[in-house]
Amino acid sequence: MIYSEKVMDHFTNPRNVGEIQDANGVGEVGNPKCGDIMKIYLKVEDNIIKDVKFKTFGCGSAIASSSMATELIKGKTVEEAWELTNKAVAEALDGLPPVKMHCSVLAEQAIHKAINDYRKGEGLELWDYEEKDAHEHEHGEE
Amino acid sequence: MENNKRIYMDYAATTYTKPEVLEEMIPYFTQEFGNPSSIYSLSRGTKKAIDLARERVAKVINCEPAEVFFTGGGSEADNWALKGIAFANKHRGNHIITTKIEHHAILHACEFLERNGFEVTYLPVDEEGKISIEDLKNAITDKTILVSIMYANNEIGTIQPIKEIGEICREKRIFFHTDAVQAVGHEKIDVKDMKIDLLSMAAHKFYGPKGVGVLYIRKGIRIDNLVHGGGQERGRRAGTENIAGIVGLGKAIELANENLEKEHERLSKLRDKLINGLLQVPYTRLNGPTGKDRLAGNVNVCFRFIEGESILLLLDAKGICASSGSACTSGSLNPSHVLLAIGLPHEIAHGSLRLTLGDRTTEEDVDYVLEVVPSVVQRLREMSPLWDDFLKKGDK
Amino acid sequence: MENNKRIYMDYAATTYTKPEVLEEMIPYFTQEFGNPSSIYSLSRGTKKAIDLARERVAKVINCEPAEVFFTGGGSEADNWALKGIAFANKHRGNHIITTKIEHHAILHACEFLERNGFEVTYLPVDEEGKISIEDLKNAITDKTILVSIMYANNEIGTIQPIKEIGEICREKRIFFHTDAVQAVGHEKIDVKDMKIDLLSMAAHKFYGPKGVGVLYIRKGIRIDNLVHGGGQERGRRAGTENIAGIVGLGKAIELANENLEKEHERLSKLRDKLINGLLQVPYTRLNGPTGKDRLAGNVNVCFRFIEGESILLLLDAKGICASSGSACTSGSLNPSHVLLAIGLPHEIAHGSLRLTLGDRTTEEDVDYVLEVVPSVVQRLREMSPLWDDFLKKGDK
Ligand SMILES: Cc1ncc(COP(=O)(O)O)c(C=O)c1O
Ligand SMILES: Cc1ncc(COP(=O)(O)O)c(C=O)c1O
Ligand code: FES
Ligand code: FES
Repeated sequence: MIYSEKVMDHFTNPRNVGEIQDANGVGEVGNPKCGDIMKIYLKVEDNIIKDVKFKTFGCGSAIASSSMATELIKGKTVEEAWELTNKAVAEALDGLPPVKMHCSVLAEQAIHKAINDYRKGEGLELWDYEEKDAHEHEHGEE
Repeated sequence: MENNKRIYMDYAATTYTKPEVLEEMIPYFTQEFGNPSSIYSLSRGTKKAIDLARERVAKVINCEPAEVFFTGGGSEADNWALKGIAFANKHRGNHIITTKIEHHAILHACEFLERNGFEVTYLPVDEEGKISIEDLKNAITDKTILVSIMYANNEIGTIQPIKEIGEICREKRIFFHTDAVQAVGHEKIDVKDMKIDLLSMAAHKFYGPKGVGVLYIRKGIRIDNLVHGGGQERGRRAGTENIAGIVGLGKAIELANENLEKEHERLSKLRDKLINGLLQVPYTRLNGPTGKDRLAGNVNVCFRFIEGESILLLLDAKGICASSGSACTSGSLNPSHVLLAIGLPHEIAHGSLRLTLGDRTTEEDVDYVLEVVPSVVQRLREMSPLWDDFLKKGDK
Repeated sequence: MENNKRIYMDYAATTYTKPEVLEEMIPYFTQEFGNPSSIYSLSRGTKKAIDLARERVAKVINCEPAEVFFTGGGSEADNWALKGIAFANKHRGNHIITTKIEHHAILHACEFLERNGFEVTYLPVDEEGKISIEDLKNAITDKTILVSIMYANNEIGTIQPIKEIGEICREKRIFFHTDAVQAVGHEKIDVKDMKIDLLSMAAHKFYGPKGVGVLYIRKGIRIDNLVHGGGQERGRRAGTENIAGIVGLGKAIELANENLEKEHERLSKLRDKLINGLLQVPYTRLNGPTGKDRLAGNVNVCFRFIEGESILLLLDAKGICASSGSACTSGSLNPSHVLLAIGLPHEIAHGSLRLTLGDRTTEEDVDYVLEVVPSVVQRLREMSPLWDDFLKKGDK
């Protein structure tokens, strides 16, 4: 598979890596068994995502997706951040190989989880979201 | 890529074709192109060239030239051995024994046979990747027609006790095939002494061209064709001969054999230096055995808390070509079946790095890799939530 | 060999590789050798090269690049089409229709399938080698899963009504495979328009290298692998890609296509001149059709009272490379199954001569052959007791 230059850029120089000590929303998705875990930290103030950081265990596109997704939601309202789809992440990266699309799904889900974690902390009602299966792995075989 | 350095450490995936090999091939494209099945004198040269290649192969593995059959590669040879023996001997039984760590060319051919009336036992391996002779003996039933066990593993370099296996099979009158794609040209092989009935090889693993291989078939063995058709290869493998490819394979195996012992020693030393250096990185384990039981050019380690593909990408940015698991499976997202078979948990298996050395590998290359890898691992660990957790909570 | 003349008139057996083709292949042996399944940048060039070759093929036969699968040659492609469709669709039926004049790669694959539970109808052909559409329609049953009919015959050059066949099969929802090994690069082919589901080709029949071919498989068709293993060719044909070979095939098909119509016209004229000249020899017949229904480069005649091999040997002594029947069967002593299928009695079929023309064939070559052949025939007839008998008793 060949990654786009954008993917390689976000992979080799990832933005927003790290933790936020006083985060008020944290979401973790994935499973080490599957070779991918993504953890997103949010600092929300006045309904705005003031800061966002990530830690990811995974392949190049998982790391690039985390980096791109955090960039895309930084400074946005919580509602806007909620609307971020995996497709938008992939498009912002100039595309991902088909076998790697699920890496961008992880990013979408991690953000949803982090936002709901924030809403829970604020005593707000949780938003519903459809759990996409991040592991509809396409294989080379068959 | 910094200062355009390029260090190829993926010789087990494929090698370049040696210039001497290519040179011998060239005339067979444009001048000596006569179909060897033809009767006119133009094809005499191509017939002779194929005969010579056959003799060169026979000499290296100690068989008769008439027992050498050229194929379109290693996977074809593996598929032919399995399906050809299975279909031709189904009146004798429908049971096949292989291992859990074979190449996919064997494993997927076995699955095809399972869908078509055959039963397959997949022998487990120990933590170094070796099968147990006891397990093999216990697996044999009176329906067993074929044992297929790889000579050397492509991921972790484990060399199996081929001669012992061969003796057991010969005694029980069961055909013994070995996928020697990783071993030919690198290990001394004697099919007579080791009692091997069928053996696969691929030229592009020993500095020959891609798209050509060999299946050695001991005289008198009943086997169906995989490719039916014209009378080429004594009626056993149809298709106009890939003359240039066959010539290249012959030259390459001869060259590899001339230099085998010296190169084995040189690579083993580099390998061990590389292994020892990599094991200095904390939370790193070696996969596969040490010493003579390991292919001379094979290094395979797991770095905990990080994932293989991201290691490869960062290494590539530093000019280092490596692989994680086998090249053939890197399109898939499952961790290597070989690493799982030696008992690694999924999350550790995901962090594997294979570096395979070859004839252009120098000590400086090894030093450079040892300089680059630790910082790459460090960088990825710093991004990894698993590493965080580990630092905070320690190992459970 | 007198004055070292050498006239190659066996292009249907195999062609030389064009220098432009070889030139494009060379870098992929020694420099651009990275395994295309790998992730590092070294392999990007090889991936691209394979993609380009795939596009070139797709353009020429009017399919999608994703429908092009590279194989180790024409025979492998034929075997894959037949066995792959048969095994994957046996739940739908076990009946296959083909013809009596297919290449052995098809016929022997069919025999293998017959030994493994399938039934095969071999359609007869008329005296020119054509099948009858009525016969085809009548042969179809509700168990028919596959029709395999060659595009153009390798011995007598007959071109079948492919589009008509395709339409019938599509309508009946039966897969249609055509062995186009002799046609690709020489005839205009449009798999969409002709409703072809699978098509085989081999590079060495259109000035590409030997040992590489293509099976076109229409999207959505259920087919088993012939070679199982790694994920190459979207999981359908395992084995490290023969990059140089694939590049050569791509370049060769592009070149052939650029020049197709002109060369077709040029060769047809030379062919007709040669045929007309040969038919001046008494008791000689043309095998196969004339005009557009015959491959532009194919000439096949039978000289009564003499035997093919001896003709070839005497022609070879005069520097002419030709064949009798197909090269692939020349190891066997049976007269060509194709010549028998068009109704020739054995003794006449034995006296066949195939001369196939190609891009280096000139009018002088044709003139030279027309000068040599009659004396060769004469000489052999003078030695032949059949000729004696005939002269004495006349034809019965
Ligand atoms: C019609 C036809 N089919 C199949 C083949 C087999 O091709 P290959 O010899 O490249 O395997 C040939 C040529 O020998 C042929 O002429
Ligand atoms: C052990 C083993 N068997 C079989 C193969 C298949 O060989 P090829 O890719 O040449 O078909 C390989 C290499 O990919 C291998 O390493
Ligand atoms: S994280 Fe699983 S493949 Fe990208
Ligand atoms: S006469 Fe020699 S083959 Fe029959």
